[in-house]
Amino acid sequence: MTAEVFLFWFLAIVTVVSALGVLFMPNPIYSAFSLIMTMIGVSALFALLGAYFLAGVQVIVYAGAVLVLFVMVMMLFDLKSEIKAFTKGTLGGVFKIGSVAVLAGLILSAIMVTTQGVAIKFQGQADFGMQPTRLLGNKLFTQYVIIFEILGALLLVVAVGAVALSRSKGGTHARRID
Amino acid sequence: MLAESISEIGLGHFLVLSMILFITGMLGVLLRKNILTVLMSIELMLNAINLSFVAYARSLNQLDGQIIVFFIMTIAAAEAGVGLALVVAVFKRFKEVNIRFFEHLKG
Amino acid sequence: MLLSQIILFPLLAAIILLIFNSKSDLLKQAALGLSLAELLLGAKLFMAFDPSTASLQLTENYSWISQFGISYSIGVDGLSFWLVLLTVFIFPIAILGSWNSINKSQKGYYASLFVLQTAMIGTFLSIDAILFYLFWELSLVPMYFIIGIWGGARRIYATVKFFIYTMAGSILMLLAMIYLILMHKELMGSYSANLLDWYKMQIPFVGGVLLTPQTLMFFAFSIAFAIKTPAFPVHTWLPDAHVEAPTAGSVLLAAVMLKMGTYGFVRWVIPLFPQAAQYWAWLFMVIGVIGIIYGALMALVQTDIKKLVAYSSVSHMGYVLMGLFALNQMGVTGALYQMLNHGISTGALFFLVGMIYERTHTRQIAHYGGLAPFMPWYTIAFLIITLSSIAVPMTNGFIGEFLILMGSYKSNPVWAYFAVIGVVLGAAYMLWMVKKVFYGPTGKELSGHKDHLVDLSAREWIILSPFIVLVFWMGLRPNDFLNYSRHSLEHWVKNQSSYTLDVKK
Amino acid sequence: MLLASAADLIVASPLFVLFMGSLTPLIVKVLNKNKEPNNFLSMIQGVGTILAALLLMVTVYFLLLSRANPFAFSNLIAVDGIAIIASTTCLLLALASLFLMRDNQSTNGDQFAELVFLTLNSVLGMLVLVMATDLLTLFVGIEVMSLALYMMIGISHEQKLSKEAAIKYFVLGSFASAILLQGIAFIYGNLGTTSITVLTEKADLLIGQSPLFAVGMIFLMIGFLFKVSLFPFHVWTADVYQGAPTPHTAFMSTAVKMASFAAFARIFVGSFLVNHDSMLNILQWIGAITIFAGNAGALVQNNLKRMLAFSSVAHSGYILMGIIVIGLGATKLGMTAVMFYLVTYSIMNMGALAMVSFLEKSYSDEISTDHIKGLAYKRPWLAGSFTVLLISLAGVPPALGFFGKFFIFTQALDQGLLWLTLWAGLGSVVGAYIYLKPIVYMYMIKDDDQNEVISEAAKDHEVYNNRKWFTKTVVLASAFTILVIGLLNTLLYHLLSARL
Amino acid sequence: MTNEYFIAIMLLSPLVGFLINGIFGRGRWGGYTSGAIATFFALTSFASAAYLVFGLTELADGPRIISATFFDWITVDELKIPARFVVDPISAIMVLVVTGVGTLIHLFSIGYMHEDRGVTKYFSYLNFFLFNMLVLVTGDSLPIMFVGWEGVGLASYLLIGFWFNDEEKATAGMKAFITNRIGDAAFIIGMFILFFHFGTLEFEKINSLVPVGPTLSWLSPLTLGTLLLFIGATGKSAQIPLYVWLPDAMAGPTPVSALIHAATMVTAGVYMIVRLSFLFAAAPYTLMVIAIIGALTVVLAATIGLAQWDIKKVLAYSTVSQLGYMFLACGVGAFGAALFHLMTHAFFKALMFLGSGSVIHGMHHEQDMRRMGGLKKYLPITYFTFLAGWLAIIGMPPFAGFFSKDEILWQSFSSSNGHWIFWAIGVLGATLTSFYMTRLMALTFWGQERFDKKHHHPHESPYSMLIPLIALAVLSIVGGWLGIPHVISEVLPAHPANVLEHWLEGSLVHPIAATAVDGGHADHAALEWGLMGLSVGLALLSAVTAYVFYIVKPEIPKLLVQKLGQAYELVFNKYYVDEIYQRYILNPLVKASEDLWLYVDVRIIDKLTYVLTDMSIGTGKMSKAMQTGNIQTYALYIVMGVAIILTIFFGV
Repeated sequence: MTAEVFLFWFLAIVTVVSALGVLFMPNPIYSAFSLIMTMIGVSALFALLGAYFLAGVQVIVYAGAVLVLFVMVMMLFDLKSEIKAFTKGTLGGVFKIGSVAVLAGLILSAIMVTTQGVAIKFQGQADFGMQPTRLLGNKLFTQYVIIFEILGALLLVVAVGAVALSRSKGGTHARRID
Repeated sequence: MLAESISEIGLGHFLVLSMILFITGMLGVLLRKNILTVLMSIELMLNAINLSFVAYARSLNQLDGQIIVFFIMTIAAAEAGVGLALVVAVFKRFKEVNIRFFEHLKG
Repeated sequence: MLLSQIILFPLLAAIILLIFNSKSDLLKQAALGLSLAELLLGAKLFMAFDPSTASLQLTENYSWISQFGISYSIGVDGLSFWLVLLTVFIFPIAILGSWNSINKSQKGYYASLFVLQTAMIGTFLSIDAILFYLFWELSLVPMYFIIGIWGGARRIYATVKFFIYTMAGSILMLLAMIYLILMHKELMGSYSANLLDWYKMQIPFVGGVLLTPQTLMFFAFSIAFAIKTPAFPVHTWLPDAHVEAPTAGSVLLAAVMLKMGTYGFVRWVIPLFPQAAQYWAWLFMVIGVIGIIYGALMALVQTDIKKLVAYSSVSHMGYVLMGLFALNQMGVTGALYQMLNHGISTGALFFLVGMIYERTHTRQIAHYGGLAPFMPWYTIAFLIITLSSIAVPMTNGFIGEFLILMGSYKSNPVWAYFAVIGVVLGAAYMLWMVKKVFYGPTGKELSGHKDHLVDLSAREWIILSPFIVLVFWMGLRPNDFLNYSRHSLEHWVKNQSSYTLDVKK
Repeated sequence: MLLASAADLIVASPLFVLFMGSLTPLIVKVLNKNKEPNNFLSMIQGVGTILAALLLMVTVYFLLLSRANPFAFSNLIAVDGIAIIASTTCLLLALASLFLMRDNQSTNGDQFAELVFLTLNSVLGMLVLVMATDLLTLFVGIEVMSLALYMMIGISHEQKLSKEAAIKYFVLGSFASAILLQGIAFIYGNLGTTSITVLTEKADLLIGQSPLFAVGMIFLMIGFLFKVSLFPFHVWTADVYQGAPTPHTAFMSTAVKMASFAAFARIFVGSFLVNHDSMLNILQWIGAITIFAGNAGALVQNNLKRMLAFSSVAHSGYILMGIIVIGLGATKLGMTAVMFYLVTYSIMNMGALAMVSFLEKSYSDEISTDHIKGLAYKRPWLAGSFTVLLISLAGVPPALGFFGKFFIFTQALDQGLLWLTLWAGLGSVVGAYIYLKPIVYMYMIKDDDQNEVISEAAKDHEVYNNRKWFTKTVVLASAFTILVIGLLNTLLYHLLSARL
Repeated sequence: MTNEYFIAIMLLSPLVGFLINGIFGRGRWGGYTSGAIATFFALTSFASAAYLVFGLTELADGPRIISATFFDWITVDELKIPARFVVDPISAIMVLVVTGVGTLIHLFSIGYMHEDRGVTKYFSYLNFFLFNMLVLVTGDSLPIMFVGWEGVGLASYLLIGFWFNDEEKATAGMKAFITNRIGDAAFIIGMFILFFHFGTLEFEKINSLVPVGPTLSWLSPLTLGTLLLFIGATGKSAQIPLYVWLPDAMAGPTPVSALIHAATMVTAGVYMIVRLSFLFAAAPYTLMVIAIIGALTVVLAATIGLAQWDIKKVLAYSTVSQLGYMFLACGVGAFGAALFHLMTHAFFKALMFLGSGSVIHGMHHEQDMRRMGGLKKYLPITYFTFLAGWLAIIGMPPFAGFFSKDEILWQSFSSSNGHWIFWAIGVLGATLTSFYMTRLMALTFWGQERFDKKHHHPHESPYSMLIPLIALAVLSIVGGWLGIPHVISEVLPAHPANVLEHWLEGSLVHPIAATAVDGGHADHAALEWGLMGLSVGLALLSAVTAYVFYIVKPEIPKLLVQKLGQAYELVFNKYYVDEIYQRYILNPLVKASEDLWLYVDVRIIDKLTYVLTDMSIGTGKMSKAMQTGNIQTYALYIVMGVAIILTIFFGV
């Protein structure tokens, strides 16, 4: 059992447990912290797969920015009275869990069949040439530049939109008719 | 076979792990009461997808998968921003984050 | 260009009326004038038509949806000739018939009538399947409005029922048409929706097996036409529509619209699917017979005059169906003649019922009684039309029924034996109604309306006299009319299993 | 290696123009000390931008036509036939939607400049989506389009319902796009690339070989099935269409559907359905059930917007038939039929919803059949146009809607989809009933409250409604188009067919 | 050419009269004006008819026929029906009877009807009837005959319901038309059978195609076709089972009863069979049926006639009974005898009807014989003319009825198609006829005056009514001399020829088997005399009995009624035939129609439509129920959808 393997299992357990935490923690704050744990775990897995740059970005963007945003919003809300984690409805729950289970079973077996058990191994080291990050940057600004640009626009859209949303006062003042 | 699959890590392991996270996220969307947690669950799903992309990138020995993940992260952030903005807007007016609150449109 | 003019002039008329100032009293006069102009075009067609040939005449052909071989292609022959003339003839009268009874949004009403006319004439003249379908469906829309806006108390129920019934049938027809377009490509190598091309196709047929193309399409078309006709199990829209429609609506529905169904059989179903038609002729003869007897029995127990007349339509159209599926010349000639007869006699009956309704505002037979002394001329007119309806010799009705029964007897005596029961029942319900309405002591309900029970006005005379003249003319000199269709019908019958139609240059 | 070649930039120029143009209302607003400028001005800026983009789009298309290579940016996007048809239509629909937004009470408030900005960017997403020849671009396009839409709905004046609609749409949309993205992941993993061109070439083979790839394809499809609202992924449609401001509903039900279907059609070009019967059957069932669920669902609605939402579901079912035809190998004919249907449907539905938007008297007004009682006698021309639109939606000739159905049915029958076509036909009979209902109310039922005392406010609303010139224009223009193109449908057909 | 004009004048002049009176006269002209116009046109018609018949006698050799083809009526495929009319020996008799009697009755009507409000209408209808009757008798093919056939039915309908304010009268008209229609329906089918057998419907052409030997099969087209035509005849000529309309038809004005329901229209059935004698003769089975039906009708109607009180009803049943004789004659192949009796019957029955009309007129529209009696002194001329009619109908020599009835009785006994049973029934009928006719005479003209003299002032009718009576009385006496049998003429001084037989020679066919018997009539002479004597004797006896019953000892009938009880009830109520028809045919039909409407139309077909609609709406409701509004439920649908699609795809 190499270190890699050990690391994988460790991280797998960490991410799954914390993901379950997201699912089960009644208090959304705890869920958020569990999610941060999952993100960090995933970022470590990225690193394990040789995607170091992504691992860094994952931590910075997700754990550092997105989740913090969540937590801040939650603080804004000041939710103390949250007791129950799940929506009511046993029958609905059974249906939901049942169909998700069926789906999970189907996908997992599809994975099993496609990867022939888990026999497909990674070929050699994760090696994309000399400097994967540089290469990444290169591709990003040449091959994928259009998407990069669009996403830039998207961020602006979201920013403007979010501001507009928060400023929208809605039906409190109807348009004057003149 | 079992021992082998424990002792050696391959694409399948990552995919299975990714699917477990995906399913967990899915359950979160389906089951959680708090809309914020639902949003987080969606983030979780996107993370799971990221993981499978990276695993595939590793398996295919391509960088493109990683670039996709990069873009997905951006989009996920944008989505989170929009989602939170909506939730805040709703909360400001109705003081409500229970997902069952949004049932006026039906039938 | 003549046929296009006949088809499109009413549409133009509708547009003219729509941009007319709706407050103007001239509206009615304008509508009448326009419909008379259309009648003139009909007269022009009468002059231009050559009765000595079976081929399609005055054809026009312009490419339309070229990628599927669909074209604007129209033409007239002996099969459609009289129906077109019937349509142009009945519209001015219908407008006169609406003169006083339609007071609400007249502009829309007359415009609807003209659109309806375009659709009806287009249906009779179309040689292209999709064009035919277009006019066929288009005719639903104005009729839907006519019943729905200017109709009686349950008009909405009736009009929606009418629309949905007809549309349900025609969807199957559309699919069959599409199938035929594709089949033409398969068999002949090019897309075509032209009927003349379709006639040349040999559509595979295996007797008795339902799932062969010919049988399936035969039924798809037949159902659409049977609903419109209306044949027995799918006739229930008709009484409702007739009862609720305004007078002119009922008239047009009975006189022309039902003919679209039977005309469909003549023009489309039987020549296109000859083997299937021959194989299943018995079924349609049975349906016809059931229609005859069933319609008559229904009419026997109706309490509403309009409903009675509506069910009598079911009975009459049963004869037409029977005559058609006798598949011999007498039967088909009779059927064609009966279509015209029914247009005239039932059309006139609806006018007559409308006139009395305008005076008394009731249609319940039980409310009437003893009208004859108050309105003697009206009674005479009613009686004449009744005689035509129950096919007394020397009226038009007799010629049609006689030929139909004879043709049916030739093809299968058993059904003729049954059908002849309808002759008796027809007399029974009509005369019973005449007795209840006109004879006996004056109805109690009428005592308040005695001042209104005035005899026919000049306008009403103008409406009725053409019908009365035609009743006797067609009854005494049927050859004057039949000569125009003779060659077409002969050709139709003689070459049934390999029917094709030439175009007269 | 250059960032991008000049050719690439030319191809992307409509997108740049659109984005830049979208900023102008915002800039004007900022320069105006963050006070809302004149709505009309903002709208004109939006309209100008759209027209410029439209012009550029067409120019670019014809420039590329001579080069015979529509691809750009490392084959991430392409301006080919589908793209040009779908994008021009989307742009025109956005134009019409802007007209509606300018007039509608729930959209023309304080944040109209932002709204124009978001609308234009949503169109930007659509353009990306329809141009996408790579799954990544496709996904990005969907996201830009959708995220902008969520916010457009969210900033409506109407409070409760539109916020709820936005949240619903957002949660479910994100959920669905997560599934779609997972699908892309599986496809990428098995295909080794995200190029749609490669995908269509190899899908047939890979579906048989790799279950995971099949799962990926199915996930990808489900993402689209959600976007174009097919059973059972259509449930959001009615709620969101109802809750959203009517101009947005018009925009969603036409432009979004157009763009999504255009992209959806692309992945079927490989005609993998020929060899995969189970996939074919699943899609046929989805189509059949959708048609019936949509039409029957509309049957029991009184709210016009909800009714039109269900009808929009049903129409998606018809279009799916065309998609199946494409999947069965009749690529060009099927694509033409689908595009034709989409164009016609967009016109009809835009007109119908414009009518609803016209009728709304305040931001919280919900138009039900009762509101249109006797409308024909108050507003004959508009009622007449609405009737034309409804009849066209019902598929009665000679209105344009009939020919859309006709081409789809023709192709479906040609591919032997007999029972599906039969079912679709029957569905359209049920459909006829629902479109007759508003006509019944407009023409055949008298308005009971004729004599009621009309309040000042109501009078004001009436006056205001009379000034909805743009909305009226949209209604009349779409009805006119329906009738004219109905007769000249061949021109449109050839126009589309020549591009595909 | 002139013949064509005269045929046209004969046919069209009543039509012109009809149109003139109908269109211009209504409400403007009084009874005398319109009556004069109508009578003038009837007379014109009679004159042309007479001219034509005279012309016919001139044509000594060759086929004696005058024909005119006006135009082709219907021409379709092999069916060619020219509008062709002929006057030949057979139709000549009818033409004369119709126009002659018709004119007389027109004349009579002027007096009888001139005060009626609708007198113009009345005369126009009468003219209309004449026109149709002439079409019927002169039409040269079955369809043309059918035109007149239905036309007279129509005229009859209109005239029976002439006083339509009385619902019963209107109903009687309707009943007549519909009952006739049943026969007509059979007639039509009969025509078809013949057409598809012979390929033509023109009489002459059929004649040339009729097979030589008799067709001895029930299912041959000949037998079936003739049978169906005969059913048509039973409708028009009021035979079992379709006779029920005729007694009710007495609701019409009395001259109408005389013209239509006694003299002319009701004999159309007989005329049709005589006209097609060549055809019926070839179908012996049909003849048998006709004879049986005829014989039964004779007795049935005669028995009913015994117990009626309404003077017109008695005459009506007597008409039915006399028509039965004619059919009996046809049935045994004695077509000439049938035609002969038709003619004489037209004279004396028209006379009696007009006489009764005169009585009714004189009694101010009283028809019940119980309130008459002793009228001979008030209405002397009427009485004497009526007396002639009475003697004729009970078959007293030398009155017309004697010769024709005797001819029939003799033929039914002697003809090869005949049988002594037919003769016996015939004699029974004659006896009964004699009884009830004497009863009628006794109750009306003889005995005590039972009417209320305060209200009734019986008076003799005007001359316009009496002249026709006298004319008909003369005809009733001399009419029979046209067909004096050989046995009688041999003993008479001048040996008068049998004019009728000579006239019809060559036009009528004898049943093929019957011709053989004609030889050796010398042997038969004694038998013929004997039978003749027997029937006359019985009739006399019966008349005397009736006289005794109703004049001498009026208490006997009352006693008999008490004794017979139920049998009398049965006869008095006309064997309950109307009630049976009502109960077992009409009521079930109406009930069935109502049920069909309620169940098939409303509960099944419409219900089915509703079920389909409800199914759609149900689906819609399901679709609606899916829309819970809950985001997570929607998400569940997505997940379930994915799961199901995957499951189906992988075929798990």
